Amino acid sequence: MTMAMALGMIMPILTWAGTHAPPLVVVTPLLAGPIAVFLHKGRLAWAWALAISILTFVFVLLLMPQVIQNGHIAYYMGTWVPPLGIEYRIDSLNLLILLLVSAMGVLSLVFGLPLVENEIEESKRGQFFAAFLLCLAGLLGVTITGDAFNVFVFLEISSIATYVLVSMGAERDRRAYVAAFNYLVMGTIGATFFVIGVGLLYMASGTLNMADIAMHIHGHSDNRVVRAAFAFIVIGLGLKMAMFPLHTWLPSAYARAPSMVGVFLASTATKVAFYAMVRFIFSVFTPGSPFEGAVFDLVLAPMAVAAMIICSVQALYQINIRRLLAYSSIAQLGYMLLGLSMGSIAGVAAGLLHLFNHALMKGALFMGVGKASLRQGVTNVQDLRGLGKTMPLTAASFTVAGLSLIGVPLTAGFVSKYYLVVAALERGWWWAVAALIVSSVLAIFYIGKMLETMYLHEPPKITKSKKTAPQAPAKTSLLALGPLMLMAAANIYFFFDASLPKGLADAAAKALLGGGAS
Amino acid sequence: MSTVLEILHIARFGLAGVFLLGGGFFVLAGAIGVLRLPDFYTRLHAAGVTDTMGSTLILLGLMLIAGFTLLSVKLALVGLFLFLTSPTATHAVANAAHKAKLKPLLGTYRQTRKGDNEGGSQ
Amino acid sequence: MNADFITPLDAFTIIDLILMLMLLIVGLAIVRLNDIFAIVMLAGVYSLVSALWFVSLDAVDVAFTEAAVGAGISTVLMLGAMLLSSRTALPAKPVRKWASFFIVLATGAALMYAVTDMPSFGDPLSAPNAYVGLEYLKRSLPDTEIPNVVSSVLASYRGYDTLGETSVILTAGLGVMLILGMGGKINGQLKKKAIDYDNADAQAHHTVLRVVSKMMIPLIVLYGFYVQFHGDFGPGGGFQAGVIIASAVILYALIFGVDAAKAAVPPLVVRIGAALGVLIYGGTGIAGLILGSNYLDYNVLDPHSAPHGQELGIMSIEIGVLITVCSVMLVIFYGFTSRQPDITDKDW
Amino acid sequence: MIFATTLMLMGAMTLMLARLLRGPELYDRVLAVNSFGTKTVLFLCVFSFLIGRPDGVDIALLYALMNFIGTIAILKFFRYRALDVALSRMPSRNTRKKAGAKS
Amino acid sequence: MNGMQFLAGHFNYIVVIILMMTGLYIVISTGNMVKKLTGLGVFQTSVFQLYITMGKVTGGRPPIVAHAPEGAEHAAANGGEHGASTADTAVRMVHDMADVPVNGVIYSNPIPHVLILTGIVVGVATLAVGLALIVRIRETYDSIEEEDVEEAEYKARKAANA
Repeated sequence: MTMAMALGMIMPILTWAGTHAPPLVVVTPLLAGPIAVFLHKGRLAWAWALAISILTFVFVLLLMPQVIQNGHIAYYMGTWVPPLGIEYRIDSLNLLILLLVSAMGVLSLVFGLPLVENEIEESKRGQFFAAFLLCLAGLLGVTITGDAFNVFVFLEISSIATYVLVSMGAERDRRAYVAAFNYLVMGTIGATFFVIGVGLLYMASGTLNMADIAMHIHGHSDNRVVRAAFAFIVIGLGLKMAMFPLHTWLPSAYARAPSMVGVFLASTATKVAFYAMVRFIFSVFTPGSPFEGAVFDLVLAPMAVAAMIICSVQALYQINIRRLLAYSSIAQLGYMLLGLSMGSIAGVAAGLLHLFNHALMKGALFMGVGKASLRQGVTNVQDLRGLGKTMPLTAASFTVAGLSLIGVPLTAGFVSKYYLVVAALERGWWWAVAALIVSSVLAIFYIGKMLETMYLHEPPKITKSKKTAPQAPAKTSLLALGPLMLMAAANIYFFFDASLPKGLADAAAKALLGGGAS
Repeated sequence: MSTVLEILHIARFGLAGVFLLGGGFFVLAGAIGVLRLPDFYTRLHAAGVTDTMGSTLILLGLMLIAGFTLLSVKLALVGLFLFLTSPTATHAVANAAHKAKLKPLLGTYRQTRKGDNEGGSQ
Repeated sequence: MNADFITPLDAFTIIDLILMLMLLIVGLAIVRLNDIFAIVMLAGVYSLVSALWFVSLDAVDVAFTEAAVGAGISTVLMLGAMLLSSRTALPAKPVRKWASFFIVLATGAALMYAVTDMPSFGDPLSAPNAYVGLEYLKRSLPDTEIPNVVSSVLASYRGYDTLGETSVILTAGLGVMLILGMGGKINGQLKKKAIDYDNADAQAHHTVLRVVSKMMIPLIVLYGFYVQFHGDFGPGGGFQAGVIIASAVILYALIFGVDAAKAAVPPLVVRIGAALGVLIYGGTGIAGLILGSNYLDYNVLDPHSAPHGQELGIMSIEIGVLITVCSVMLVIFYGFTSRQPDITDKDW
Repeated sequence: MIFATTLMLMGAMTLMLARLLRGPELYDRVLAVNSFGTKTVLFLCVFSFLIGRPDGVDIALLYALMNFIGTIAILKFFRYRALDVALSRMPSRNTRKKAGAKS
Repeated sequence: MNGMQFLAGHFNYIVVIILMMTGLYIVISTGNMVKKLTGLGVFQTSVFQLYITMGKVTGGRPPIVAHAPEGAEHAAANGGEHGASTADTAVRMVHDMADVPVNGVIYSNPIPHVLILTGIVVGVATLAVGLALIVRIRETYDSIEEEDVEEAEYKARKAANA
């Protein structure tokens, strides 16, 4: 009897939460942030942040059935009809990114406790988790909104929170302030270019709702204001997502940030900016028009190929591990950009699939480095030596993620690279396929270099004199191992059953290219 | 009786015009003074005096035009604030410049009081 | 884009032209000067003149905010930061000058390319002025009974944007708290005094300043509250009021010392206020949710008449914004004045 | 008439700008900024009469305050190289008591 | 629409674009961090000017609607959905806006003002965080010039390798 009564009580809450899930996904972390400022005792703030991010993940899961069922959900803020009020429009494209961001939020929080206790001083942990929650809310806000200017506001929330989080790495490495300052200047220039783009769009269409803008500028793709708006939005978001020539801020920002922040940012921040570019290019502007076609072939595709090759080469010469991984992130972003610039359904689907897989790979790699730095204080590639013997499980997960980055069969990386090659051949871009192969070979070198130091070299003798990293208490290090193993397992699992990400990516690509702003 | 009101009414705008132009003239004179005078203290003197005079005249003129409305109260408040702050600010600038040992062009730089190494208060 | 609208030239264009000329002069001056103090002052003048231009373009609320925030608080913040750095900037290297000149030229060319298709200035039938903007003007009064359409759009129609904006301020306040801390100990020991305040000079009683600011500070706070509650009828609202009240406390701190200001408005209260404002704003939204309607819907706040519900909702979020903005501006001011490295005369 | 005054005020503002740019001494610049602010306040009042909307006066009132605070901050910055020192001590309670006891 | 009329109509935009480019030039060309942030402020303020010049309507007044709506009927149902899809509301709006603006008085467009209020506040937030970072950089490197910071880093790296 109690089961029925409990179910009776839960069902209305579930339906209420279901209908109002879109705003709650963003508002829960947004309002939990200020509360976290007061929780001084270290573990309490962490527990609060973890509970909130799990709750957010549940709200995203509540969204899934509705999106899969009827294509897309529209939620009007304050019940104002769209051109007047702000509208949340969720289709399979941003559902995929929402899943990714909230899942990575939960995983990096579970993984991050020993790292935060190791790197952030006690008095600042409450505020650190508050900034982390606000960054999570900002990223989710950018992904979910259907209003052009709202994208800018939440992009700023996540950016300012990220600048602050990166500068928190200064206790470990004093260059974090300079890295955060450069990131701030480049990020603000990017955001201001984006505002200019949105302003020009508003000048051409008269509204700020993305679907409405698309409807109004559908016929005018030769209008110069629309073309300038396209150029400024691409440059602005390109700066935010570290597209090839505008990427100089990313390596030092990820290398100097605290390791937990590195894990979260590497797998989400640039991906959300990439999503915003896909959303604007395909949902707002008309991809078919000659101008956009020319930009795809003459600007985006060469940039993607340049990113793949040049950044992989730069990754080879890096000594600091996190900088190496950051350069390889920019290279992998080149893969996604290549998928996008093909302009075909297969290409965009492959790009989105690679986005999903890359988050898994890079998250696992950064977690591996963070876990190792707990034990041996790892900053350079040499510090990894002997990890195979001292921390076998961490080394194993690190290897799986590395292989997945290279795209070795039996790993998720192979799946997305395979679809990229297929899409490229379908478009007849043989030079893109060549770039893919060259970049994968380069990846073999820089991942191989790391694996080689891990397994074939002797572990450093733990001499009393050498200041080793404080030994993380066994309980929390196990806590840290869980997400790492889970990510590594996900890398393998998604090779065999890629239905979930592949299905969402294909549905998203069809929605974007098939029905235009359906 | 009504003619007196009419005359007053017309006179009001005429008077307001005179005040406004007078105030404008003073402010312009002050600005030219600040530009052409050779030394900091003389410029300060030119700016300080004419500002207060000019602002009072202009605000009075505007109040005449506005008549007895909330707007005039606001104008009076602006006048009050300007009357309070601009001389104080000019005083503070002069005090700081004096303490920073800025020498006036003519005359000697003298401490305000014997034996006070840093120059005491007012 | 109807191309047949011809902008009439009248008396105001002369004023606009002169304002634009001033802006150009100040912009070029900032490029050429290297004395940081002059640059900071010119930045304040730049945002002040653009506030004037906004007034002539009928954007009264924006002029208010730009004057209060751009010309007022930014100058004090810049001074706070500049205090701790050298006074002259190194001139830029020629190679960097030319590189940035070409980048700027390219971006400018892209924008100039777009100018030809832009609607001409002041055209009532242009896309932005004839579509949603006009719909707001028509619906604002019956929906929310608030004459100032900007406040009603800011708070009710696009209220979610403003929630995001208030969170941006909170994040900035949080950032400054994390990076600089709010006074007290810097890595363990109390702040070294740059100047030992006991020498004869510091005893100087600036009676003039003290008396004047004692008179001014209550007036400023009163004016702040006037701006807050007057926001529905004229220019004003939560942001501007928050900045004004914060500048009153900053004036108090400038005259009577930050310790006296910290006694009056303790850092703990300021920290709570920063978080409280966002919670009030978000809470009003959730109240709409609990009463059965969508997020941030104020109609349901008063079951009897929807417009009154809107007024209630707008009033409560403006108060939330006021508390957050005021507290964060104080957090930032305390943060800057709490760091006090001693400045060698070389820099001075 | 109001238009003439507006033009005069704008002329004065441009002259102040010239002094701000040329000002050899630091304090010339402080003076120029301060009087530029006062002239802008006047310009705002007159201009809001010119366009017939009463809102400009609010902004003038606001900027009159901001200008004062800015100038005091600048002066304290140069005089004491610190923003947090007390410009003038409020007679603390015990001195007042002592003064009270004495008189 | 001859050259002069075009110039009269678009002069504001041209000046705003020049100001924008000045701001961008300052940010990119200078090595001093405080001057970089000032340039960023100039750049953002001029973008706001672009928005506001878009919203001005000739002969319009600030968007503060006079209280008494003289007789113009307001079909707006209070706050609820119109039911009409966005497509034909757009057509209806453009159609009937030409003749009588809001109860006989022309107002400027309020939307750019709302967006710019958000923009100004975001600008100040970025400025505050940037200045806080400059303060800490100044404490660690004793200078806020990018060359000095790079030099200090280069020496530190060389010392570390040696």
